[in-house]
Formats: sequence, structure tokens, C-alpha cells
Amino acid sequence: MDRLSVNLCGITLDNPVIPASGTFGYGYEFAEIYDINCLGTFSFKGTTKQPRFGNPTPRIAECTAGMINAVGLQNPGVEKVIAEELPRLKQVFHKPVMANVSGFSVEDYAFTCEQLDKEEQVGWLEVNVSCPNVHGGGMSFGTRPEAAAEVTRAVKAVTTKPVIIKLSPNVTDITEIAKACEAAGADGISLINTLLGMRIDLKTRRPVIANTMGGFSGPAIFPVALRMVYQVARAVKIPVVGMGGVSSAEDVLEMMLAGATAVEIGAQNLVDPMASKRIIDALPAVMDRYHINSLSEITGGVKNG
Amino acid sequence: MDRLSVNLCGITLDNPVIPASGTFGYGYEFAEIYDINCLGTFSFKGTTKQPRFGNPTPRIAECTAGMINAVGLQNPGVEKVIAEELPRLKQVFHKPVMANVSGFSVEDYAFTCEQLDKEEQVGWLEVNVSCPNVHGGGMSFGTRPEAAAEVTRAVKAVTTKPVIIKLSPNVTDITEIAKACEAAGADGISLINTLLGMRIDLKTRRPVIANTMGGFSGPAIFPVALRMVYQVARAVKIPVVGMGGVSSAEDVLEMMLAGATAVEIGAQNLVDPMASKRIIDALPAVMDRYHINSLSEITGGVKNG
Amino acid sequence: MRLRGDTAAIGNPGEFVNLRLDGFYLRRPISVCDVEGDVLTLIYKVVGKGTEAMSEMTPGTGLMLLTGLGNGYDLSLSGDSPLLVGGGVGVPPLYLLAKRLLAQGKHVRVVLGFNTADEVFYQDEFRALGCDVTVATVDGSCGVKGFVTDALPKDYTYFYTCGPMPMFRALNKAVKTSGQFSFEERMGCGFGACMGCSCQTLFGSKRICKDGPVLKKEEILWTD
Amino acid sequence: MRLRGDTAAIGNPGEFVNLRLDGFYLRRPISVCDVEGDVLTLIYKVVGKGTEAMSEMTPGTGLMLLTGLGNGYDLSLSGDSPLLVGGGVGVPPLYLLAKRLLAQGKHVRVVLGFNTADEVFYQDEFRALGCDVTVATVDGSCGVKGFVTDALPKDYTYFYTCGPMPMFRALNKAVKTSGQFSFEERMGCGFGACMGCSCQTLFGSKRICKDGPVLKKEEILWTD
Repeated sequence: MDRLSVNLCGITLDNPVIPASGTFGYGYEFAEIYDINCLGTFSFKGTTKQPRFGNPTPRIAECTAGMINAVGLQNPGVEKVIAEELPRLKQVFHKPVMANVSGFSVEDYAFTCEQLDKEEQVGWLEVNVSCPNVHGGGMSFGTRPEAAAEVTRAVKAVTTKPVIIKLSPNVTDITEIAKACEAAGADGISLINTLLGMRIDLKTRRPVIANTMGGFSGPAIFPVALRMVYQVARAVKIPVVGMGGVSSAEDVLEMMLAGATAVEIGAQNLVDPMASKRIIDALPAVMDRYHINSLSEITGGVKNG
Repeated sequence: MDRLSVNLCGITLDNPVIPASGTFGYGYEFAEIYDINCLGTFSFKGTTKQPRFGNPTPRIAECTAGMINAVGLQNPGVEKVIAEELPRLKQVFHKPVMANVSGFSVEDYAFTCEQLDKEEQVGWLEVNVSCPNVHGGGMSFGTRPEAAAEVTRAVKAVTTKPVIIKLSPNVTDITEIAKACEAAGADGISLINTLLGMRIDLKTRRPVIANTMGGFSGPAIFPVALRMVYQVARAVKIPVVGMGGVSSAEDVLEMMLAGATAVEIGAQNLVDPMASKRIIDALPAVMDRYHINSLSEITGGVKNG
Repeated sequence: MRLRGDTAAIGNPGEFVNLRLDGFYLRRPISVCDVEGDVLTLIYKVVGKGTEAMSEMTPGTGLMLLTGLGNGYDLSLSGDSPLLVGGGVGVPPLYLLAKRLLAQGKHVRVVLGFNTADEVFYQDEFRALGCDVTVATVDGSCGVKGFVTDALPKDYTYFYTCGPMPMFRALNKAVKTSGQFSFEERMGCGFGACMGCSCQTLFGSKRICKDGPVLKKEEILWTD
Repeated sequence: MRLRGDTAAIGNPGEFVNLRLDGFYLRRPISVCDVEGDVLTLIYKVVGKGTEAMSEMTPGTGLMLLTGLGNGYDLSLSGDSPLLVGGGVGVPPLYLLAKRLLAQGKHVRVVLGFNTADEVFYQDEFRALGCDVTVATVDGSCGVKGFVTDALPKDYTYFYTCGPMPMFRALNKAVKTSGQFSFEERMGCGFGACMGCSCQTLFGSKRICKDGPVLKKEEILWTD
């Protein structure tokens, strides 16, 4: 087994680096820039039952060491994703892919996951119960343990592939929600989704984001993400996928020591399209510097303070 | 009325700039560097009933655009603060000061506030129900509406000065807690305290902070702070004091447009001892640039997106 | 701002580059004004902290940028005498376009709109290329008094434009032919990944950064 | 690293400066090695990204720093023949101390400890000042084989030391006189405001950055 490879819910990844949903489209924009088969896998654009245009623009605001987005789950809907996007994705990426799913009702989630579960290339279902940018859905499922558990149960009932629940950091106690998902049958937990943030344009005195608030991501949120990954990894027995502001190989190692089995790269892909590849290429030398032989050994390896 | 002055709970401030508790000691370290009477006021080091040494070191970790601290409410205890610190403070600062109070029980809070309320120079009591760095107290009061309300009621019952409750951002819905404090008689709300964060030292594989986690502050958290100030300002009728990553005059204006009556400056005082003075000096020119005549007019002035 | 580097990826006029600036998380998209060999010319207006930082850069400073972004203008539809209409900061991308059209032997008419005389720029450069240039200023301090729509020539075979939305709306009503509009929007990535700059068109949603910034008159969905 | 600027605030040996580095939020505290007129000498070891960035600075670069931080060593207690004990990165602040003590006509003995010969630095500079210098290396590749405690002279009137905690503990047991230790701790502000670097002493809590970094033997509370 290669020193970079890890096992996520029974599937071996060549490395733990996974571009996060919403920052990597369905892969082809990046495939024009580099061969994306160097990735462990990637989580494709959040898919819903119905097509969605998403929120009005502006959808993007810049912040110190980060950005706010309020895209609002723009996607062509699961039917079109299966009919048009996945075949194109298959042309440029030849590994199991992570299917990211959002919904507005328990039935939505179950329906969309059931469809994607049947797709050969789908290796994992990442169920997003934490989108901050849609009303009457998304995050509301991720802020109540019972609701998150209900979605988990409904999805598990109609799927065969590993189900990873993606949690929101905008909660008082994220371990409660993680434990509820685990008890409901989740095969893994991924966190954190974006922090709810806001900026105001002093010139216009209006929120920079048309939707007023949005999801804050980037290096700025890394310490919060690392803390929550650490807390959740100690609260559950299922694998944890860590994300939130990861922008270097060092960050990947820190996430893994905190308890992550694999690590997603989000906003950094947007400011540097080569970011995920650069991080993978940098890993061996950085591992050497910190005397890490094999990545699979360090998950949760942080010693007590 | 001067274009910079604002009124906080019945007391006029020459300007809305307030160094935050824990970043300004009792004032004299800064008084050696500049005349701190230029400040609107400042919130002194969090005071408890009993003396506290605080947490083991290291207590500080650096992050991208911010820092984590886990000082743990080090202070000489309310008796010594009144006997030794306040007389020294009086020598260097000649305006009403904000007394920051923490506790481990409702009785603690009430006792300490009652003592400080009697001190002539104390203008406001800022009750910290949100310290992330102490166990079995601090933040736990700030994460449950009933608990925060109970502290508020107990303090109000034994004090005469305006009581401002300082809230934690580490909650699912901060407006619930703010509303509970308002209903319990709070005269104002200040937010946000630090976000709970963590870093791991790759060399030692231990948390950088001896206490494992700590409070994350600095420019990185500004978008989260601004969002919560906006939410709370719309949820309550009492004044809101905004803080969290404020490091420029522009940030002050953004906080006020979001709904803040006054603005606290935290971590920035530590990396630039002149920060609060610089921000005050910069305000008039920045106000001109954005056609702001008087600061007291812009609180909550953000238009809908 | 003039930059020297690999310009191979820059194809059509109307494309943009995305600049990485120290101390800023997101890149800054700037339209290509001109490219000659390995020299890239960008013209920008200082509107925020980012462009302010750009204006303070000293010659010789290295810059990281992504080039060849966006679709750019389609020259094949221009006809013999295309009309180029630029408003304010929308003027620069039309320069390379004019150059290319002239190189194809077209007769290029250019109408440039500004608020006032002090804002007028690049009219001489367009004339030097051999374009037939008309300037309009809102206050009449230079050229025709009024908006670009008050300065349109009688006949032209096609139009290309870049400028603010109000100008686009007025122009869309005033023009007699088909043409292409180059749009602006706040972008996340600038290469089509984040869906941050999507807009609705008559033919579904398009990403300004990848499917645009240039859209054809026939596909634009005009709101209000 | 040598810096030119206002050094007026720098008083005692053992004080430190706090450097602001681009791209890093917290300042970097570095002990003063020497100050001559307006020239400040700092010696640091590259241990993290911050010191790495410092090592990549080109001469002529401007730096913002707070000077005159910390209490520094108290020279009045040195007696006629003080002993200076430095371990690794703890060596630099002893240089200015030695200089000042020699200027007062003291006979200065210096013991410098390192792991191995390649790490040895500044011994010649101390000799050039006129100190009586002994070097100890753990592997014996230079000077006495062993720790600084294996190289202590028989008699001295007082000691001053700076180095790692294990050396402090050993030294504390080995010394025959009173003396002063200069401590290291992760700091927030560096000027006494944040309580980030507090330590317990026999006389209550002290802030390494403001009440320290130098503590007297008699006040130190030894824990491990």
C-alpha cells in the first residue's frame, strides 16, 4: 500500500485529497488544466431532485483570508446530472467519484440518492444537510440531530453505497448531530460546511451578497474546522472527512492528526486551480519533514495537550 | 454632539471605539504608549469572584489572519481589582470604564457585579457568559437561553448600572439567547466572543494550546461576527456592541451599519498596540469618503440586499 | 498596466485575465486591452482596495495571473462596417477588437461614452489605429452631449459593446442590428468552477466567466 | 540579522524586540544580541515559517518592530566575576550582557553549550570581547564533551543564563551562587496586555514578556 493511500469506507484512495463539492464542478473545467486522475477522488457539484438556477447575483464576497458564497445549489437536477454530466465526467475521471446531494425534504434526499446510488462511477454519497444558502431546507436538517438522523435513515434505506453526511458548523454542539447520524446508520461524516457570514458594501450600504448572508470559507476558517473535526472524530467510530480552509499539505496533515481519514479542499481550488494537485505533489516531502511514513497511520494521531 | 460620538445605554461616548476585555489589561500597559483618554471607553480584564491564575501555557497559537488564546480568565479576583487595579486605572483613564465580569455560578456573577457596580468609575457591566476557556462555567451560560437569562436576572437584581451581556458565537441560534437576555432585563448585548478553535503542532503532534482548544479571534472571524451582529440587532431593541476581527475604521463602519451602537477592538490591540487610537484617528476621513456625517446616524443603516 | 509574459493562451478580444494580488484572497478579473507579442496591456480604474494595490505596484513587480479566460467576441459576424460602443471602464477590451477587425479590412466605427471630459481616455489610440471615432459625454464637456445612444451612426453592419448595464439597456433599444454585449459580474474563480457569476439567458443559465463575458443580443434575458 | 533604526528604547541586555512580518498575524519576539548606535543585531534560528520568512528577507527591506520589551538582566548583582551560561539559541542575548559587564571592569566567564560542533556559533565573538570562553558539546565534537554543567568553572560571583528548560533545571542544581534565568514562552502581544505568557513564581504570577523574560533564581517555581 502506497504511503499516501488511505481507505475511506472500504474504498482505497491513492491519496486523501478530495476537491470539495461546489468548488470543482463536475471536473471538466479542471481537467482542461491538469489530469484530475491524480486526485484521491472529488465530490461533484451538489445535486438536487429538481433543477435549480440558484440565488441572484452577486453571489460572491471577498473577505480576509476567505470568501463568502451564496450560489444556492445551482444544478441541472439529478436526471440531467445522470444523463449528461456523469457521462462527460467519465471521460476525464476514471476513479470512483463522490456524489454530493442536497434536498428540501427527506423524500428529496432519498429520491436523489437512490438515483445516484445506481450509477456505477459513484463510490460514495455525500449528503449535504448543511447548505447555508437555501431557505426551508439545507442547513435546517443539519442543525437538529433528529432531522439529520431522519435524512440519514431515509437515504440508507434506499442505497447500497457508503453514505457520508456533511455537517454544518453553525451549531452549538456538532458532536450531538454526528452521533445521531452515526446511530442512524451513516457510514461516515464530513465536515465542516461553510460558516454563515456576511459583508456590507460601504459604498452602497447594502450586503455584498444579494442573498444578504452566505457561506464563509477559506484559510480563515481552518482553526474552527480543525477543532470540530477533532471533536467529531472523538465522538464517533465511523470515518471522518475533514475540510474547511485547507490550503497546503501541512493543513492536510493537521486535519488527519485531528482525526480525518481523508481531507477535502474547497475554496483554494477557486483561487488556485492547481491547488489540489500542488497539495498532493507536496505531501511526500512534507511527510518526510515530520517523519510520517504512511498517511493511513496518522489519522487521529494527535497526542493529548 | 460631535460627529464621532454615540450614546451607549445612556452614557455618551466620544467615539464608538472600545478596546475589548482581555486585550487591554486594566489600561496601564497602553497608557505607557499613548493617552488612552482618546478612547470611547475600554472593557477591562475579565474579573471573577476569586483570583485565578488561568490555564497552563502555551496559551497562544497563531493562525491565518488571527490567533487562538486560552488564557482562562487570569485575574486577581474582584476584591484586589477594586482595591488595587481600579485606583491605578483611575490615574491613567478619566472616563467611565466598562467592567467585564465572568463567573462559574449565577451567584458568582451576581456577587462580582454587585461589588463592581458600586465603583464610581464603572459605567457599564459587561457580563461575559461566553468564555470558551474555562470548564463548568463561562460559555455554558451563553449557550442556553434559560441560563443566560438567569444570569441576567440575578445581575440586574443587585446592580444599578447598565448591564451588557456578552454572547458566545458558538451556538446554533444566537438571536434566541439575545432575546432571552433582553426579556430578562439586559440593557445591551455585546458580541461576538471568540470562536472555539484549535491548532496542532506537526512537530510534536500535540495541540499548540496546552488546554487543547481556545478562543479564535482576529480579522479572520469578522464576517461571522458581522453576520451575528446583524442578526441580533434585528432581533432585539436594546443596543448592540459589535466586535470580532475589527481592525480598521472601515470595519467599524461596517459593524455599525449592521446594527452596532459601539464597536469593540480585540486582537488587533495585541499585534498593534496603537490600533485603537489609529482607528479613532482614521474615522473622520473614512466617514467623509462614504458620506457619513455623524456616526450615531448609521447604526443599523444597512439596506436590504 | 503593461505586463510581459506568456500570452499564448490569449485568443479573442474580449477575453480577460485574473490577477493574484498579495493580501487579497480572490483574484481580480481585468479585461485584455491589447496584446503585442509577449506584452499584455491592461487598463483598470481604481475602484476598491484591490485596484488601489495594483496602482501602487512598481515597475518590475512580478504578478501571477490566469490568462485566456472567457469566450471573447466573435469577429466572424461583424460584417463590413461593425460598430464598437464603449462606456467608461468598458472601453479597453474594444481596443484589441478594433485592431483585429481593422486587420481583417473592416471599416470600424467607434463610439465612446463618458460622464465628463476628464474621464475620456483612449480616443486618440483608437484614431491612431484608423477607426472612425465619436466621443459622447453626459455633460457635453467633450464631443457629443449626451449618451452613446445620442451618437450612434446611421448605418453599420453589426455592433460590439462593453460598458455599464444602464448603457446596455438603452443601447439594446437603440440599435438596428444584431450584436454582442460583454458583461461584468462578481466572480469567484473566473474559470467556470464555482457558479458564482451565473446569469439567466433565454437559453438557460450561463457563467459570465466561462460562457461569457460576451453574450449575443439574441440570447440575453433583459430584466427590469 | 542587522537592523538600522531608532534603538533609543533598548536598555538592558536580555530585552527583546517584537517583529511584524508580512503574512503573519502575530509578531515574532527575538532577543537583542547587540546594539551599537543605531544598529541592532538579532540572531535567530530558523525553526518555523516566521523565522524562515525572516531568513529570506533581502538587505534593505523595511521591518516594523517594537523595541525595549521585557525587563532584561540586572547587572548590579553580578559581583566581580560573573558567569554567563548560554545554550543553543539562548546564546545571543549574553553577548550584549558580556559587553556591558566587561565595560564595568568585570571578569566575565562564558560557558556555551551546543549539541554538536556544527551548531557552535559566536564563541570567537565572545573571546574578541575579552571573555574567558568554554564551549561544551553533547557529542564532544567541540570543546568539553557533555553539557554546560560539565564545564562550569570552580568559582564565580553570580550567574546569568539563557537556554532551554532542561539546561535550566540542570544548571539550577549545579550552580553555587545566585543568578538570573531568561525564559522563553509563546507570546500574544509581547508587552504585558494579553496574559498569554504568564508563569507561576514563588511571588505570584508573572508575565514572561513584561515582568520577564529574566527571573531571579530566588523567585522561580520549578515544575516539570
